[in-house]
Amino acid sequence: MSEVTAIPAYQAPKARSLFEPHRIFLMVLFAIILLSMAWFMRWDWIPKYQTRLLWGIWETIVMLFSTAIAGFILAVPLGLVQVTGPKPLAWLARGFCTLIRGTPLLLQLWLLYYGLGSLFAQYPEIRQSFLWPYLRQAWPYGFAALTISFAAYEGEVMRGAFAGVPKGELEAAKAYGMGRFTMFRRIWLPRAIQRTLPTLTGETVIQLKSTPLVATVTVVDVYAVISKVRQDTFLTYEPLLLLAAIYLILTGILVFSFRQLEKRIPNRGV
Amino acid sequence: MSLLSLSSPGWGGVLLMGLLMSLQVAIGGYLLGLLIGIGGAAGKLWGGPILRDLLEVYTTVVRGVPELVLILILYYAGTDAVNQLMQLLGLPAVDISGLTAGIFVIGVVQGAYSTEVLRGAILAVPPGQLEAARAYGMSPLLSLRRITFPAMLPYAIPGLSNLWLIATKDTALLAVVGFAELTLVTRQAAGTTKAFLTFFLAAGALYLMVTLVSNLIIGIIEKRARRGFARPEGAA
Amino acid sequence: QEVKVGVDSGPYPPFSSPDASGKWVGWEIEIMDALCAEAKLKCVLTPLAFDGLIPALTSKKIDAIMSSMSITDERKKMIDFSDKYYNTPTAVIGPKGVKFEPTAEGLKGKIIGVQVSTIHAEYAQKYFGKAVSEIKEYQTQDEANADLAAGRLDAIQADLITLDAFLKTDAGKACCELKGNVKDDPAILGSGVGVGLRKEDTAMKDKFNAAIKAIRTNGTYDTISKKYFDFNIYGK
Amino acid sequence: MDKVDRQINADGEGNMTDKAQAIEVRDLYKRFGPLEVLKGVSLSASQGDVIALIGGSGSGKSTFLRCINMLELPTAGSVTIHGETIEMKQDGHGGLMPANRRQIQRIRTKLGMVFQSFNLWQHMTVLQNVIEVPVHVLGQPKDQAIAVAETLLRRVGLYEKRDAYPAFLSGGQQQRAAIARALAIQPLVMLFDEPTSALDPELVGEVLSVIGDLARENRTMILVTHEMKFARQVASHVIYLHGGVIEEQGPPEAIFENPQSERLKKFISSIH
Amino acid sequence: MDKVDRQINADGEGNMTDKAQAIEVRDLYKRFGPLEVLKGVSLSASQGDVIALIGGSGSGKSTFLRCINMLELPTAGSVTIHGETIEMKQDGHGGLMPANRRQIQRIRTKLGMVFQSFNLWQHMTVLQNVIEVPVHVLGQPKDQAIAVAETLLRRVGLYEKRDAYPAFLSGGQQQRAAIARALAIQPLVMLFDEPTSALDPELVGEVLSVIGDLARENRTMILVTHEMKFARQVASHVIYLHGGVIEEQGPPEAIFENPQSERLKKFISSIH
Ligand SMILES: Nc1ncnc2c1ncn2[C@@H]1O[C@H](COP(=O)(O)OP(=O)(O)OP(=O)(O)O)[C@@H](O)[C@H]1O
Ligand SMILES: Nc1ncnc2c1ncn2[C@@H]1O[C@H](COP(=O)(O)OP(=O)(O)OP(=O)(O)O)[C@@H](O)[C@H]1O
Ligand SMILES: [Mg+2]
Ligand SMILES: [Mg+2]
Repeated sequence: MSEVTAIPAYQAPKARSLFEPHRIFLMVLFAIILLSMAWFMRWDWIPKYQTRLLWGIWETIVMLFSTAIAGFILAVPLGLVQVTGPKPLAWLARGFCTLIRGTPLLLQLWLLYYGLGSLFAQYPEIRQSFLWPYLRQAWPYGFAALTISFAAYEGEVMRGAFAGVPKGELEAAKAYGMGRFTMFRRIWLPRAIQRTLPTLTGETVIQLKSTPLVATVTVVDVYAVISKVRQDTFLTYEPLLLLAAIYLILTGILVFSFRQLEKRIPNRGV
Repeated sequence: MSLLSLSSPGWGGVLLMGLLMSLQVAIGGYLLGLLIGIGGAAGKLWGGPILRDLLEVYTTVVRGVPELVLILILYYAGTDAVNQLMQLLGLPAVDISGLTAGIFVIGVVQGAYSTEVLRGAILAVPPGQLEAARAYGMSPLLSLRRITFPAMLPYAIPGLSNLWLIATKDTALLAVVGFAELTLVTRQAAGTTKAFLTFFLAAGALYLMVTLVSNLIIGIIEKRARRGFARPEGAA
Repeated sequence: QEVKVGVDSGPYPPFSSPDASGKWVGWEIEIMDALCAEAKLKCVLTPLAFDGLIPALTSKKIDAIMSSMSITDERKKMIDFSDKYYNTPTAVIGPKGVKFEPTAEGLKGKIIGVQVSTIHAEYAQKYFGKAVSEIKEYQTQDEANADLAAGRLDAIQADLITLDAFLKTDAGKACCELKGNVKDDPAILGSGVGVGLRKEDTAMKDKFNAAIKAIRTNGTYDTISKKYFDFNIYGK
Repeated sequence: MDKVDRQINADGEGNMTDKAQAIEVRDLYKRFGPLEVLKGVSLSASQGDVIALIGGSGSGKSTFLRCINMLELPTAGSVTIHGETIEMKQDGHGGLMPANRRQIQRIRTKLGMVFQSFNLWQHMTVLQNVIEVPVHVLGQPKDQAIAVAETLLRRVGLYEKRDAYPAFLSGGQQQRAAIARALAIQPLVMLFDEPTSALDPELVGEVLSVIGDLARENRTMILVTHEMKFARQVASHVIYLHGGVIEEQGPPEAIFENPQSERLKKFISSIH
Repeated sequence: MDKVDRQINADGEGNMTDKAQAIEVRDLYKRFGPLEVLKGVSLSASQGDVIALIGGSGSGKSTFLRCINMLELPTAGSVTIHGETIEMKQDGHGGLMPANRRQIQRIRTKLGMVFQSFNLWQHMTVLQNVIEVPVHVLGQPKDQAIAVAETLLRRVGLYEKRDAYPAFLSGGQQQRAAIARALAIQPLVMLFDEPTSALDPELVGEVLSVIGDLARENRTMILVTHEMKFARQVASHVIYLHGGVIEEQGPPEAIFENPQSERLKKFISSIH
């Protein structure tokens, strides 16, 4: 056999370049859209609202991260007890998730703020207490409502993820005498998070877009600022496009960082 | 309570109509989203580099841009564009209804999320099971239908059921185009009668009912889907 | 000729709100019917979100706005207005038992609530902004009212008719009272409420102006107003 | 050892050419990142041949099998099944990719495979696993497929477990289910990756007789195994893989009684 | 066969009592729904014993091992490890449940196990898998654990793969990683479930010598295997499981050369 095929030199599995033709095309397209927007639309209002916008963005980011982190910390036990907990606890967790997922966030926020919040106001003991200055503000209610909501949705996702970890891997942990907590921390949780990451990304992005609801209880996030701009200037598209751009950038950062996390544990291709 | 009675002085009938409208949009949008999601996940996992990049742009942009912005752009700018096109072609202007626009927007948004949910679920299926399907000559479509889909269901169901519940509530966005779905009619009823608590609780109860019924159905599906999966039981 | 008239889909009694059978009722709705009858226009009521009214008008989804929209310079940059068809003073309310004047000194150190992006918000910013400890902006007037009742606000500035309606409810009666009208500033508070129209649609503007004049003189305006108010809503 | 040398090694067997060619693998290379697992492996088998592939753990036996049905895409080389060469093209990163998915799919229906890790479909019962491909790929009527499946399951002693899900089976039971699944499609060529690793001696004997039957039906088999006795009893030809190349090959007697290379001698001696 | 009879079977070996008792299993029953897998199995082993458990596929060998460390809760019976009996209580459904989780956990740290299906942790590299228990359960310093792990990995020939994730390993490599993981915790009692099923003869030899070393260190082993030759070389005592009970047991020579029961005779004969 003479035609001994010379095998091509090995090329390291490079990260895909940013400059493949179709990517360049996409980027150019994007730049054109951006430029024509900048050119043909009215942006003169931005300087006037600049500081408020920055504050709004900050408020949004703080709301997003604090509630997503707090919500996730709650979601883990919520998911776990549904898979392995004693029956009454499991039912309780399931009921909680159903109740929260089953009713609109706006309603929950409204009940917390205008319902519970005004109940507090009726008790002079509370009005006199050191807590009142906080209870009088809006953000604790916004924070609580968003946290609870994230916990319920993510709790449901974590339930599936916990149930999906191969039984054998948990058995191995048990067989070597891992305590329940160690097993949970070292094996069950990381494995569950690993397989739930793509969904978790989505839930976090949904959470980002739930934050505007806090505007109904007078927390001024970026969405509220943009609404104000729209109502002040009566511009239809420009403020919304700016808002879209801000949210897109935030989403982009979220998606990118979650994707990095995903990549840390390689997955054999499907 | 008389405020909630079904016929005219009471608002019960209006609320139920609103619920019906919400469900219509939600079901339409969810199904459309699921279709897009299946295609999107398949494309992201097995598509060529160009398709993958395009899908990445789609999921990032659509998930990133608030639904409200999407619906306004589609409803106003989109109708404008369609009508200008029709004018150019010498055709009469069309009126895109709130329902169509709603289903379309919610479908497109849900599609982006379901793409990711399904992708995650497919990645969670042990690769060997898909290899076995390929090894025996199943076509991609067949193995998707017979193996991948049922095998990933247990991992996908929680995420998908979340999406469904979100869809039922996302219909509230259509209020901006005056579409009389549950949230809007609730606000109208409450604002008119000033009986806020009554109507918000009533709406909450309606949503909760939808959820409970959905849970029942999802539960049945999940039970079927989990057949054959050994549950990790207590941490004894 | 068919004219689509946009109104806020959120209820704004006693001006415009849907009743339990879905029919829109209120002072403004009756005035609209009278105007349209006078101008021989076939008006179709189109509820939309308040935010969406001006975009809908400019993108020709509707042809006129009658939704208690004050005529201000800012709005005039985008759309045109007919002559005013009503004008009401701006007032301040607060909790019972605390005495203060609706002036900068009177409101010193207090938390005042307004509806976001209204003429009242702008007015409060300009005249009370330095004196008060905080201006809270609410999406709807009802929310501001609820917060005043809950003790989280010390005062609300808004349109007298709206505030009056609130003070007549049980919650309003229990907690709060009128503190008085604020000093007028036509530059901000505007020159009353008019029909919003597209700038190029001058024919329509003429028709509405003529119709307003006509119903003012032939007594229709007063007949309708008497059913709702015991004072002169047209203003000076 | 240079390339030409290997080439000769691979084609040097005369007794294979009198029957129709079933598999022909030429010069297969496979690289995982920096790790070159297969460095030019060739093999040809006629119908009815049973080829045993032996070698140390990690020597690339599974990879080789998986390259034959393109579950793993070779870096270079060609595979021909019953005269049809799988069309490949350059993928632009120094490897190959399938040029014609349809063709691969069609060829795969002629290949059966028993995976080292079984890879049973967890959401189906044993019986459903076995009839899946006959019914949904080959389009056989369901009753007929069930009849065949039950016969096979009886033969591997799994009839009572036909309605159990794989997660509730013992290791050996799973392996038998996997064997039954592969047999049910009656492939022209069967790829066995350590099909008896979880079986007791009695069942090993049963698999042995199954393989004998298949060979008599003129089906071709490639068999990866660590049980040398088994290889010896069943194979018509033995290939010893080491360091990514075929170190030695020949009829079982020659390999096991008279190994030539030092490496193989050491390998054989450790069987004791 | 009634209970008393079995009892005698299990305790009838005199040569085990001169050393300290390591494992004592009494009258173990295990039922999966309607299927009774173990019908009263007893076993006792002294320190340094290597007990080989043989039997047909599906005869309950894995189930028995898994009952010893309570991964599977027995329906009845008791398990004693180094003099400490695992406390169980009735679960109200006709089965048993652990009475004291702490105790089980503590006892488990003395038991190592190599699973039939390896059960490596997929989100950790090989090295991480091996040091996981020493560092996070036994509280060893990380450097020390890594040093031990690397020695073990070298011994099983997996040193170069220490940073690979399990999904990218060959079957034999996974099995070796699983063995290294179990060895790293230096358990008093080691439960091996077919530890050589995916290994080539050379590596089987290596595992054999590992087991010999462990026995010399006075560690106890229970070994499920289908490779009779391996069982014979390594075991001090062989147990043949059939139909849920111990059909026959004794020193390897007796079992393999002079089987008494018909069933065992047939089983042995099929090794040929
Ligand atoms: N979780 C379970 N639920 C129901 N049946 C089970 C379960 N686990 C095992 N079995 C059944 O119990 C029997 C014994 O299984 P076990 O795994 O102990 O067999 P084994 O002796 O280890 O066999 P092998 O040599 O094939 O591994 C088998 O018939 C099996 O199908
Ligand atoms: N997907 C993969 N990515 C990277 N390396 C791999 C992959 N699959 C296999 N390898 C490596 O390739 C080599 C050969 O693996 P292969 O599975 O072919 O071995 P094998 O001969 O079947 O061994 P065993 O007898 O242990 O099953 C091993 O070193 C393995 O680690
Ligand atoms: Mg292999
Ligand atoms: Mg077993």
